[in-house]
Amino acid sequence: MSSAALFGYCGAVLVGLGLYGLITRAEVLRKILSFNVLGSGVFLLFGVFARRGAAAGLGADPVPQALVITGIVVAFSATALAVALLVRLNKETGQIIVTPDDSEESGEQGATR
Amino acid sequence: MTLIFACEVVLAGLLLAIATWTIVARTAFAAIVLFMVYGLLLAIVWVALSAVDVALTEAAIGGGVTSMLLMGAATRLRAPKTPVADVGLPLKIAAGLLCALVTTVLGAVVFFLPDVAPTLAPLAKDNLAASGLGNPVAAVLFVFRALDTLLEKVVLLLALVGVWSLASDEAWGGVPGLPVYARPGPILVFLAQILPPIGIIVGIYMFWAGATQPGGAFQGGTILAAVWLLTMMARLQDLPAINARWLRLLLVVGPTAFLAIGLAGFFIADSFLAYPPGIAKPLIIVVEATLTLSIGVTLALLVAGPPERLPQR
Amino acid sequence: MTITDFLLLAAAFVLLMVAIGLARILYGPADVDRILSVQLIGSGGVAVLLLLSVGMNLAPIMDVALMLGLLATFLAVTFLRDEANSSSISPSTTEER
Amino acid sequence: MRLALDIITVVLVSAGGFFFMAGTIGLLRFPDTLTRLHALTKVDNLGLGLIVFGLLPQVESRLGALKLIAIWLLVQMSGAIVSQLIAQAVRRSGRQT
Repeated sequence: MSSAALFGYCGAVLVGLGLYGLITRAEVLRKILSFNVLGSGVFLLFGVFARRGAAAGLGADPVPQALVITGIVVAFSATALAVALLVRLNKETGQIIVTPDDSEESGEQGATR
Repeated sequence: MTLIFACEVVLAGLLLAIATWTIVARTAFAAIVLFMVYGLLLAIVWVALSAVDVALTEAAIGGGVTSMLLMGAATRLRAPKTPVADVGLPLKIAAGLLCALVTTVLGAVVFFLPDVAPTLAPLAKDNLAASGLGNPVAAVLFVFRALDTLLEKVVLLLALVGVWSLASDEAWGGVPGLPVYARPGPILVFLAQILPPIGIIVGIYMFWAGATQPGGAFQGGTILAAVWLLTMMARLQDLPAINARWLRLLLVVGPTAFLAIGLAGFFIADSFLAYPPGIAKPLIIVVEATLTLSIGVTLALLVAGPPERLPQR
Repeated sequence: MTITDFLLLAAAFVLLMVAIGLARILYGPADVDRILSVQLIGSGGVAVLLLLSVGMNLAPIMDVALMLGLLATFLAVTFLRDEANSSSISPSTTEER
Repeated sequence: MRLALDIITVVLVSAGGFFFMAGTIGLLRFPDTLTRLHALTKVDNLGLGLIVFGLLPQVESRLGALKLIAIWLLVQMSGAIVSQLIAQAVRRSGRQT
């Protein structure tokens, strides 16, 4: 097994782990965390493709690397927005989870994350 | 060769163990600390994949400021005393099966990847000289795919607008609610005094080195953001009100310079975001320098959160 | 065995030691125990990266070590903020000034 | 000459690795947070320090060597300060419970 393949499987497992946390953890903060783990798994897969594309004296293909750098920054932006929404939700309702509720208002809040 | 592989096996095992622990940890607080370690470990993984640029970004943003952000959120949330019940066992099993399936499919994709991987590396390498830069990743970011990078800056600013818009009406234009040390002790104050000069030098170095070797505006900007957050947490410096003129100016100077030089490309080169040959490198340095500042300020304000109180007179 | 092999071997060994130490600290039980892990991954990670940098003769890896060492400090300070504020009974920051 | 430098590297890096091992054993064996912190500072100071000095003979460029020392100084300094902060936090939380 090559090292690229090793981290490729690693990335696949991380995506699965993150997805599991995203579904099963009730606390929104934990969902955000899981989402970040999921994202890092996807980035790692990109990294594997970059590593396999090593050519012309470069250790890895620079294009996927640049994409991942952009992705990390965008993931951070999304996380910051999600955290701000969560803190506001907590201020309004005292909740740290999104409760399934039939009323329209909390339905909207649930939809935001 | 096998020694490197042994290193990597240890690394991969540790990474997966920490990731699993992050997901299953009992308290959110423990999970966030685990996530910090996870982010720093991931940086080493990126080094093993010979993506040093990504390693720097991951350590700085993925592990660094994301953890600072989450830690601040955990502090601000009024957590209930009783632990939160998660979904029931049947759903857990179903979710577990689904995730196993996703992992298996992705694993199969990795397994059945073609032997000869498609690559743009030779293309990037061939055109590297034209960009005047020595770092292929920086060349992709600022020359070959400059539009992506420009839009990414816009995303950062939009995220900040989104975060600010969650402020209550009374607090609009006020001071962000970053949790700070209630009573910073002398040791902390000393650290907060001694680290900023070092951080600023390292930040400028990262941005400067980015032209020829791994590094760049993101990595440098993140260090500046972290330094600024440290001085604010230690209360050496007050948090700025978000309607301060200088603050707004710093936020937009980088993207504006990028856009202006991009538009100038219509006239002095052949198209949008094209650089005239010969002065490409100086132009990119100008863009990167202003972006480093803007990124630093934006990241710090994203961590600080929406405004919560009006500035004191 | 060349010196390169030796350095890589040392990197693997240090990484293993850090892994075992991390497992112990992260187990807790107190939250403050866990912050030691950031210290450990800070110094251990720097050591591993420096060994790799010299062993593989890749100078840029040293910058990652620098970044790791610096960020670990910021993270520790952020963590301890919450620890300090939760255990001291002080008024909120707004009223104190 | 080369051989002598290599031997210095092997000896110092091995000693550094030994301290990483000692630190890990300390983390596993010591009963409370403060003593574990004590074990960790040994890793910080001696482990990393010895590895950095062991690597110095292998670095060709003068700038690289300078950077190596700068990283070590940074980690050393911030590690020492953060350890103090952690110890304070431990004492505070100890008094509270």
